[in-house]
Amino acid sequence: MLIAATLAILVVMIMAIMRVFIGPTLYDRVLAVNMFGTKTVLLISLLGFVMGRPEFLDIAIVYSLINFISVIGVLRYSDHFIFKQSGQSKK
Amino acid sequence: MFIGLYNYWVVIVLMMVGFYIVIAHGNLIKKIVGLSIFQTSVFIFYISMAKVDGGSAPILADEINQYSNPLPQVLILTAIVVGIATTALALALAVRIKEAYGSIEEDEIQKQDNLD
Amino acid sequence: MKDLLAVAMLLSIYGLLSASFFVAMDAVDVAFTEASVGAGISTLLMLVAISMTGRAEHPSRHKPLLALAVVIVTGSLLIYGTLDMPYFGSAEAPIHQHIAPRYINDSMQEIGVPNIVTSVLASYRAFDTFGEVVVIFTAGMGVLALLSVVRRSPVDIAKIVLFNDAMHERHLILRIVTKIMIPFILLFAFYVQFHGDFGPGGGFQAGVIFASAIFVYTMLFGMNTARRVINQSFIQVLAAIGVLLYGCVGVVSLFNGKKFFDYSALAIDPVAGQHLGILFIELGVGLTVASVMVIIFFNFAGRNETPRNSDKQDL
Amino acid sequence: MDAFIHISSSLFLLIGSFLCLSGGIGILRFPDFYTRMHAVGVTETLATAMILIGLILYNPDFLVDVKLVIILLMTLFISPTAGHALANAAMLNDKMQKDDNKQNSEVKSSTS
Amino acid sequence: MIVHLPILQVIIPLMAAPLCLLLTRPRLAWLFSLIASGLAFLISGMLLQQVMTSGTIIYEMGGWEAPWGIEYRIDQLNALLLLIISALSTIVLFAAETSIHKEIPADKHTLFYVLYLLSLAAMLGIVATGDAFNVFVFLEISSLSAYALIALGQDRRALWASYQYLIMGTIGATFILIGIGLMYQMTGTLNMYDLSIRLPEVAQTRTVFTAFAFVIVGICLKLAMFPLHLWLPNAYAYAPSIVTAFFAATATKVAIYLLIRFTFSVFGLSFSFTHLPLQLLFVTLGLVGVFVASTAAIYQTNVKHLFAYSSIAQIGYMIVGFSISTAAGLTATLLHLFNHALMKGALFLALGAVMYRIGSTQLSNFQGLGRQMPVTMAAIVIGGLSLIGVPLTVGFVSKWYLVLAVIENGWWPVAVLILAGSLLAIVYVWRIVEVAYFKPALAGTETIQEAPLSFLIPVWTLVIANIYFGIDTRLSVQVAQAASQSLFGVSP
Repeated sequence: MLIAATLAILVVMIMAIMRVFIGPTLYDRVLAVNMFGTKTVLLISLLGFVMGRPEFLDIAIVYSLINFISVIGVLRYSDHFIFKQSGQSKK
Repeated sequence: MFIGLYNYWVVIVLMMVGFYIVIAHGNLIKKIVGLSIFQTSVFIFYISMAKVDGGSAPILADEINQYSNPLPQVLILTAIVVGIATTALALALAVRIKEAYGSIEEDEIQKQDNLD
Repeated sequence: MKDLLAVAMLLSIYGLLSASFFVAMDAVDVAFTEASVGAGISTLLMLVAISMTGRAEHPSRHKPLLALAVVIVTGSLLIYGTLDMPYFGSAEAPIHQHIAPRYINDSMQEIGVPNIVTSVLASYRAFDTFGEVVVIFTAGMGVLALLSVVRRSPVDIAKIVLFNDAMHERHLILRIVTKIMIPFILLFAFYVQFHGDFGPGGGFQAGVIFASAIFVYTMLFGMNTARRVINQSFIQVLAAIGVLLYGCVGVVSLFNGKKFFDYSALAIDPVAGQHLGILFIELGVGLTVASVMVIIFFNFAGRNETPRNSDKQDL
Repeated sequence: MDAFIHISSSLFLLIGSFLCLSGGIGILRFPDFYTRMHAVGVTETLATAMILIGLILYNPDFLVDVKLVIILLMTLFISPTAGHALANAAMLNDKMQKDDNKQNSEVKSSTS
Repeated sequence: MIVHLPILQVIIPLMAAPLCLLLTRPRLAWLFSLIASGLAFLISGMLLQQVMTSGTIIYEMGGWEAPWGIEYRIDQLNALLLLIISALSTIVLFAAETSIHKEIPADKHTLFYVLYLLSLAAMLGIVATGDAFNVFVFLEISSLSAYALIALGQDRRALWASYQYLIMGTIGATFILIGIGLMYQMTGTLNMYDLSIRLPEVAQTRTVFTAFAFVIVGICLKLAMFPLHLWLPNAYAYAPSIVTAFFAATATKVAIYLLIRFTFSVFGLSFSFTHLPLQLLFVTLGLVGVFVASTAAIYQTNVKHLFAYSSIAQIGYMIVGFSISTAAGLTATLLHLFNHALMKGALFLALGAVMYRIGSTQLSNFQGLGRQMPVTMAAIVIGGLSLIGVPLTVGFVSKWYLVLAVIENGWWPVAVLILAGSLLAIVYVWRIVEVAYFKPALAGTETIQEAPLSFLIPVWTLVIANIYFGIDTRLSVQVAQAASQSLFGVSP
């Protein structure tokens, strides 16, 4: 069952990567990256169980944190673009 | 015959992708991305060397008697830090170049330099 | 891929993927670091840098053929080189026979720490790790030398404040959730710092997590708020102190007549000395890494918020 | 009892995987950003929760369970927040672009 | 404390760097780094003394014996290199305080010293260590500080030069990392001495060959050997003068050291030179490098550029000496290493003085300088003569030994080509002399004064060393011979 779940998550990860490649807008990509990150968290947790050493879930915690931070980062700095662009267009 | 080596070959392909981006692309940021990919692939190469079939993570526990090799992992921990240090410095340089030249394209910078 | 932001995001995915691969390859400590560094910090830095340099790549192309040739030669040389390599995962390979067995079998008696990676990192090869700390310190100093902004006029600061306020009103929920999260992130950083002897983690990872909490805070509440909380020159002092703390552990053993980084000089019982030594140097690593990361990020972000037209003066 | 826990754990994992997959198909097949957002946002939290609960049931070790609960809580906090922020930013961006377009067209019409 | 000298050598400048940051006052930081560098110099002198009398010193970090821990292994070769680096650094640092006042914004002075010390410590660390991976780590410290130092230059082209150097340097370092990984894969060890024992068993494998190729290419990138030299001229030309003087005198020497160490000690002479066409390759590249770089030097309009190209040419000579792969050839290379550090240190430091007074090193601005700054220009002329290889200067000594070694090996054409290369050197040095002494001063430059004493003292220290070691060659030749013999002793 664990392995089946792992495989399912891998498939979803591939789908997410495809969306990152296709785009078309920045936000689609951010969404896909975010989803990818969440799935990685699940994958790591599952992998720990599949390999028989589930003590290492700390890594999964870090992943979810990093995921959150990078989404905020993208938003923060893409906001910057919007701000600059609109500022320029007004000039 | 060489089936036991496929892992390394995949890593080598990744490395070369990164390497190609570094030397062929003209955009400074993209060069840095390529460098990062190149380095990360080398890390993967090292870590693949450390793996032992049937081994487990090198953190001692009861009931486990085969561990993967800890030494390459230590080396790569150091190398990752080196990598991020290089990336940070390279990005800082790219930002300064943008401010000084108004562009981060290799050929445009080259052009401006030749004019001076 | 002409949009550099997308490239940065893909790089982040590459970081996550390689980190997952590291987990599958039993390298949990490395996965930890790669996740926080490759997917976290370097993506963030890249985003900040891209926000300053512009996100579109020019389509101009020049002579990819030469590059392709170089790459193919290098790649085929490498593949040629792998042909005589021991097979992937085989336990008979020389690397598993020569040095590593001693680490695996004896480190428990000699160092007394279950995480072999930590004991190799912090004791057997402590000098490499010292070098690593110095590398990150050097990078911090380099970024400082390149990007530090001298002083702004009050008008500029007013502009920045205005801009930040406009930004933050939009993300009310984000701000509140982050406010709740930050103490937990900091707590988790401490857990990673002191749990490094038993599981994956250690000073470096803890430093990065600690710094990333500050990053989130800075991103959501703006540089000026963050500057009020964290004094920049104080951070520089902290970075220096971290390196010195690490070095001093070695110097203490020098004064006790032992070799540099011989922790058994630190206590009467050698294993206790090792424990103490590892504790101190991990603290040094954590301190330096956290403060250098904050230095780097602050200088990038601070540069970012400077209005363009005033940039030329301090070059 | 053991059998029951085992079966329920498997069931949770199964549902979780199914939700994951549907989310994945959603992000790939839906036509525009907001519908994709919807697909991911709806499935993601639940799927994660299901899989993690499945793992908790599967595993008897207390410390590991605690960590899993932490991950679960974090996901429950983070996913919706990130989704909200993302949607918010995307909407603002759209609005701004429309404004810009409007302005541009006004400028054009006034000049022409 | 005498036992701990090898580690103190590296650790004093390394620990001084963060302390420098804490000092914040630039003047204090300067004094402090001068003291640290001076101490390193003293220690290296003592080390050389110790090594010459009692042989190789081994120092194990953390008390862990060699293949498990990291060891420092000081033999004659390392000791010589340590001495060169720390001596040059101390002398150059003496002039730093004055020079950077003009060339670097005031708020970055402390940072400059911090980075300088880091770079010094890292170079010493690379040379002292006996562990292949430790080499990589310290190489990166030295490179990172070098990138930052170069980017501190005033000209915006310094940024671009630094960026190019960064890309090339990182590729080089990553290549070295791959090479070390492959070696480690085949032998299971990272210690250089241990490697040299275990490598011959697997020497015939394709993997070791690849490892060798990657390490050598990586080092050559760092070394700026002829086809891979493109980053060097700009990096040297636009960096602050002090940085140029320091790097020109030391950085390439460290790379040459690594090349020698890896080919002779780690892989062993028989592997490096009998299985592979390395000799032919290196002689050709070295000679082509000499000619291309010297010719390029003739056409430069910026004196810093000119001497940077001349550095590449001099590297060519060292490569030729190295590729002869006899004890005599290696002696010549080591002598030239030492002598070139003296010449280039003096030349670039004198250029720093010119920069301090005029604010530019364009050749056209040199008009009339022979009368306005006679002492500085005299130093440049003597340094130039040394580059050419005129008797009574150090340049003559090392060329002499090089030609002897080449002839001993029966390579007559190579000897002729080396002498022809010197003729090119005459041309480019003459260009400077011509402009400085035989052209009238530019209008409005009458106020230019002689450089301040803080420049003249270090410059003339180096110039006098140039002449002294050109006349009394006993000391330098003895050390170089001992070093090259120790290498041939290790790997028969």
